[in-house]
Amino acid sequence: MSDHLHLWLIPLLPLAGAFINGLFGRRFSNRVVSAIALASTAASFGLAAWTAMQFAHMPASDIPYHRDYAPWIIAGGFQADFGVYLDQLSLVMILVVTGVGFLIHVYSVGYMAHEGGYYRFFSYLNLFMFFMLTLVLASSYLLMFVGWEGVGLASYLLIGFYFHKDSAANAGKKAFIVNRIGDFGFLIGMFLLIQKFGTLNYDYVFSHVANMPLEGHSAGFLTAVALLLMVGACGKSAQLPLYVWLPDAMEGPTPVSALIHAATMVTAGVYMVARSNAIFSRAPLALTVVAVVGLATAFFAATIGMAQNDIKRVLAYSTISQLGYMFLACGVAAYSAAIFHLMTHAFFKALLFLSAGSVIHALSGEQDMRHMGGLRKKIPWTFAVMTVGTFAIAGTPYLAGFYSKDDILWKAYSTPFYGHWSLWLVGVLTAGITAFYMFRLWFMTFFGESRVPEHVDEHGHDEHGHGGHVHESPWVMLAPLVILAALSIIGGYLGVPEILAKATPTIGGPDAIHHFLAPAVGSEPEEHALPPKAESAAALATAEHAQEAEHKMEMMLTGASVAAALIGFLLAWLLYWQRTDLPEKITSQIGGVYRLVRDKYRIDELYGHLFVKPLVENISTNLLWKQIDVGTIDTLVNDAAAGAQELSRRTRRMQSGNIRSYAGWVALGAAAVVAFMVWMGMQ
Amino acid sequence: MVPLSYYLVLSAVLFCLGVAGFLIKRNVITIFMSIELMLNAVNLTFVAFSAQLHKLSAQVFVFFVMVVAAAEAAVGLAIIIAIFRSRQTLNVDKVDLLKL
Amino acid sequence: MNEALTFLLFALIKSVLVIFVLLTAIAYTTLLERKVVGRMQNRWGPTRVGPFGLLQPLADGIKFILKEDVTSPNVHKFLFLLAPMLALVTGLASISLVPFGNQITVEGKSTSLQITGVLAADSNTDIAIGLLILLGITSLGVYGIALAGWSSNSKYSLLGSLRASAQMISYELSLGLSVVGVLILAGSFSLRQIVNSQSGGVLHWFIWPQLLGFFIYLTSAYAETNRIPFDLPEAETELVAGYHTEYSSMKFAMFFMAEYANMFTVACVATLLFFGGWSGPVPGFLPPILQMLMPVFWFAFKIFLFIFLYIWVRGTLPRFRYDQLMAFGWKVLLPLAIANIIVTSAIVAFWPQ
Amino acid sequence: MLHLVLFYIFAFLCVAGAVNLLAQRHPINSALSLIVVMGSLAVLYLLLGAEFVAAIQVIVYAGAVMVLFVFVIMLLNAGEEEHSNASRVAVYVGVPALIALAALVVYGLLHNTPTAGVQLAIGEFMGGVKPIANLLFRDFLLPFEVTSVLILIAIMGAVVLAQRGED
Repeated sequence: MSDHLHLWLIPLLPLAGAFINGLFGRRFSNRVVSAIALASTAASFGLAAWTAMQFAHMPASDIPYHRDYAPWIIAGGFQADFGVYLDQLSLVMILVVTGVGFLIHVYSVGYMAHEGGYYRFFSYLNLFMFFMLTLVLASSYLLMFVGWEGVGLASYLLIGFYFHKDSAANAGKKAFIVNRIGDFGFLIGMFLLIQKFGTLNYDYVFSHVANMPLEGHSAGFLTAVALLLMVGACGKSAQLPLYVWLPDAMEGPTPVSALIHAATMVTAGVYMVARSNAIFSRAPLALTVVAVVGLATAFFAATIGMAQNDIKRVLAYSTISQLGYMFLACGVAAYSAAIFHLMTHAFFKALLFLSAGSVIHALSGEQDMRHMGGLRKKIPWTFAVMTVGTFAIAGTPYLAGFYSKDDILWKAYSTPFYGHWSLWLVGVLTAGITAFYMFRLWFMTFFGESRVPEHVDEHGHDEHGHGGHVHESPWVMLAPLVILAALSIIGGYLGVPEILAKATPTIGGPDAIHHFLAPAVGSEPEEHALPPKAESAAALATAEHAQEAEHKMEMMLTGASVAAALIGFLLAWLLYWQRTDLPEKITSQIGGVYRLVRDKYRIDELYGHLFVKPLVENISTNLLWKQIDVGTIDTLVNDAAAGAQELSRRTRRMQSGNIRSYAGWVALGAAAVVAFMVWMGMQ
Repeated sequence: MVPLSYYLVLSAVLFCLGVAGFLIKRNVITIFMSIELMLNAVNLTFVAFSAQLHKLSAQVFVFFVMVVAAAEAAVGLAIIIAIFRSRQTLNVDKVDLLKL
Repeated sequence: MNEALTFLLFALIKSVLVIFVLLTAIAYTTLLERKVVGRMQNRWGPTRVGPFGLLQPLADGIKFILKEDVTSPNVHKFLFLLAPMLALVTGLASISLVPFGNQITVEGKSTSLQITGVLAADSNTDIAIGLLILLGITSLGVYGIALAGWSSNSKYSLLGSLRASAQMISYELSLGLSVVGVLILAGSFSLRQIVNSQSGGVLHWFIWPQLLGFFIYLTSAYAETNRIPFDLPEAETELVAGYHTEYSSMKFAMFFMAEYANMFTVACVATLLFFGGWSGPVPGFLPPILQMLMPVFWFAFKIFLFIFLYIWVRGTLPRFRYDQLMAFGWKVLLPLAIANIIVTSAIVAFWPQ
Repeated sequence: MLHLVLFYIFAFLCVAGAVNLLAQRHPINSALSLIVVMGSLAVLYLLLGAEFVAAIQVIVYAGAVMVLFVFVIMLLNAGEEEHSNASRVAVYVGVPALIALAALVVYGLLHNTPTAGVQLAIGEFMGGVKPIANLLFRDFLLPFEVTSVLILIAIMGAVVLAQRGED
């Protein structure tokens, strides 16, 4: 095993930055703080890139590169180590995390320039980087869980960054608690694994899972573990039914929304499922659940997204639905597709959020799209990059989103044994909706006549503390946007399907990313689940034909999805550009449904009534507090105290304070002891 | 040859006399002397056994006992002086505030 | 005549001899002191009684005996009587451990020139812990003074004895520690061993490696014997005569003799530990008959030098103030002694001879 | 034989001194009788062949500790002890318990003791300086160091306790 990779540095550099800023940042100037934060992140990114180069030259025998640095827990037969586990999957992840993370750090320097708690923000951000990288690089589920919880903590801290705002504090709490529920599932899954294998190291677990029989007890075991892990993933990646925390998480500063709640952290669930592909692929039922949940979430969130007016909320819901896509991909055992989409999504969603942030910045904190419009003249750069992002996510050909999303849809349709046309259908529908609400956002923000309120447009002053007139963001914010825009264009060329290979530029040939990721996540489900192909010439011929037919079909489906996107675009164009009066009419027509959707199907209220209220009122208030705490524990304590008092009141006279009396008692005791010893001696 | 038990009985007697002193004397200094007496009795036991078993380590323990006794004497007498300064008496029956 | 009887006989003879010599020496030391101090102060000192006042000590002794023995009413009788005896006994007893020379042989029976010397062929057998016993006896000397002061129920005496006992306890520490260096070098508590280990000429005496130890010993020994410049307990200008204010005639004489006896003990120990005991400055080149006598001569000579030093110091130095005395003992002598031990042991440990 | 005689003499001295310690009403007499006890104990140690311990017994106890006692008695000018009887417990519980204790211990000792006598001739010293030093500075080095710390603390404590307040 080659030891020349110092992977441990990749997470620890940001940690160091976090420590320095967290402990001494208060004394530093903003310049120094940002210097430290950027330096640590940049170094981490550089190291990741270098690792990638080394990785290219590494003999296949060394992959996955697994190394334990120090023992962490040694309890009986159980041992957990501080170790790193680098394979194609985690490599892609660290590149995405450090890269996007670095860009967003840069952006934040401009965005947060006028905020209080500057050092705090960057310290948290670096802390998040540390935990995220730990999560990605961990060599066992346990260490991954540390990162898992850590990112939860970081996101809690950052959502509640404006802790003086109640809504922010509550949003933080909500995120934390909802995540707990998911983590609970994750934990139980890990317990099951420990109970079965006695360890949580990937090597061991995966190798043993791979040759467990697929029927009887072990199948049930695998399904259970997979489902429990899925629960965890749902919590972290905001899938149904645990997605509710993510929209509220937008209370945090926009860079946070971009980094944590769009690009990286929320994808942890996807990463975890992909990482556990060995388990999932051998639990078909669980996979189906994953697929259904993912798809449902995608559709559901997309519909909500249509009716939101807060620009960041729209993006939040689109994030949820995109995550749904990724789960759909996982659910059809197309993990590489999921990771591919994860990557492209990281690019364009970060781009979208950041440019949304830039818009908000320009409007001095205004987030409601109904108070925007006609901004494309005023902030051309933002407009440009936002456009790229919008088209990318809407799935316009030649842009990143198109390739990854279609890849997923195609897999959803075509993957033998898992794929199904219904999955594809809903997927396409969702794609159309996505296109609609994204363009709706685009039109409402940048076109039409300005609906910007006077106080902002002319001479308002705001929490950002500078002149209110609409203004383009500084370059330190625009530069990352441009880079991300470029990425969201070319990012897709990593995974161009064969059929389009002739028509579009590619990087590393068609399906490069799939071939790259194949060793880590398994290229096609055939390998595990299906009978091998026939060998005979005839069979080959039929295979040829099948190939032909498949290509035609794939072409058709791609066309369909593009069409869906186009429809979405046209609809948005019609409603929010041509006939801006139409929306009111329509909504008044279908008022009930509209309100329902606008209020996010009142899911929060539902949960409130179903879980929160009973919990707080019955269990906490009545049972825990009134009965157990007051009723039982306090009485016990008081009675004990009273009893002791009574006892001492009777016996206190022994304590005469006279040494000689004490000596008398001591002598008595000594006599007793000696008597006992003599008696023992006589036995 | 003197049987070991003679020495042991002697030390037992001395020890008990020390305890008796602690019980019946009123003067704190005398009580303190009784404690020293007990310690000496213990030392005698140590030495007797070391002679009996030809084990020198017992005598080493005698040293430790002496060290403790010396330290105790220093601190204890200092305490006695402090007590005497504060209440002009050495009678332990008059020094009994350590109670509820 | 069996061994035990011989031993007893020898022991008896030696004791009588030594005590007689010692008492005489003490008596004449008083004369010497008065003479020397007199000369130092341009006086003659005693000259009347006998030629050069040589009979003066005798006269003093007679006077002491004939004086009335006053015992003031409110004294604690028993202790008042016990105190001077304790002082004198401890003073005299310590001499019994001191070896004056190698063994002598009488009628084939050989014994060592030392009261407690055992009857043996080789002259090296000796009480293994002689020095410790010596220190023990010295440490008992305090009681005489303390009890004297307390029992005679007088402020001056009490103050004097309080001072004395405090002072003696304090300086006993540095006294004991100062000789440890020598013990490390000699590797034994036996005085005879110590002397033998520095035989072979003046250069082998422990005074050279243990110069610091020697001065610490000398200083604290002066304090132990309550001599000037440490004679606070009997500072006549402040408390009439210290702890023996109330004493007269023979009881007083006992204290007097005890003090001088202690001086001799100190001188003996210093000689034994630091100046090679009875061994001459140059290894023997003398005729055998002298070989027999020289050791005793050398020993006596060295002791005389020390006694003279005592007197000289008395004639020269002023008296300490009490707090200075204590501070000096605890803050200067004690640390020095400890440092001396550390350095010596380190050198012995790391220096291959 | 001689051994036994000496033992009886000094054992008697010990007990007599201890009894006298209790009998005397004046602390200084008690102190002196305690000194007697310690002195005769030292002789018993010599009989038991522990010469070094004996010497230390004289130097430390008789020479230092008891001097301290006498010194304090003189300093506080302690007089005869008063007749006060504030503690009935000491009389009604302590004394019987004490007697029981003594009886039990002596009984236990006399009933099961090693019959062998102390196999040492007079003047045969096993507790020389060198072996003890070896034990003390090799096998028991850590306890030794710890006791040195104890002593240091005791010194400081004594100084702090005995000094007058800032008046």
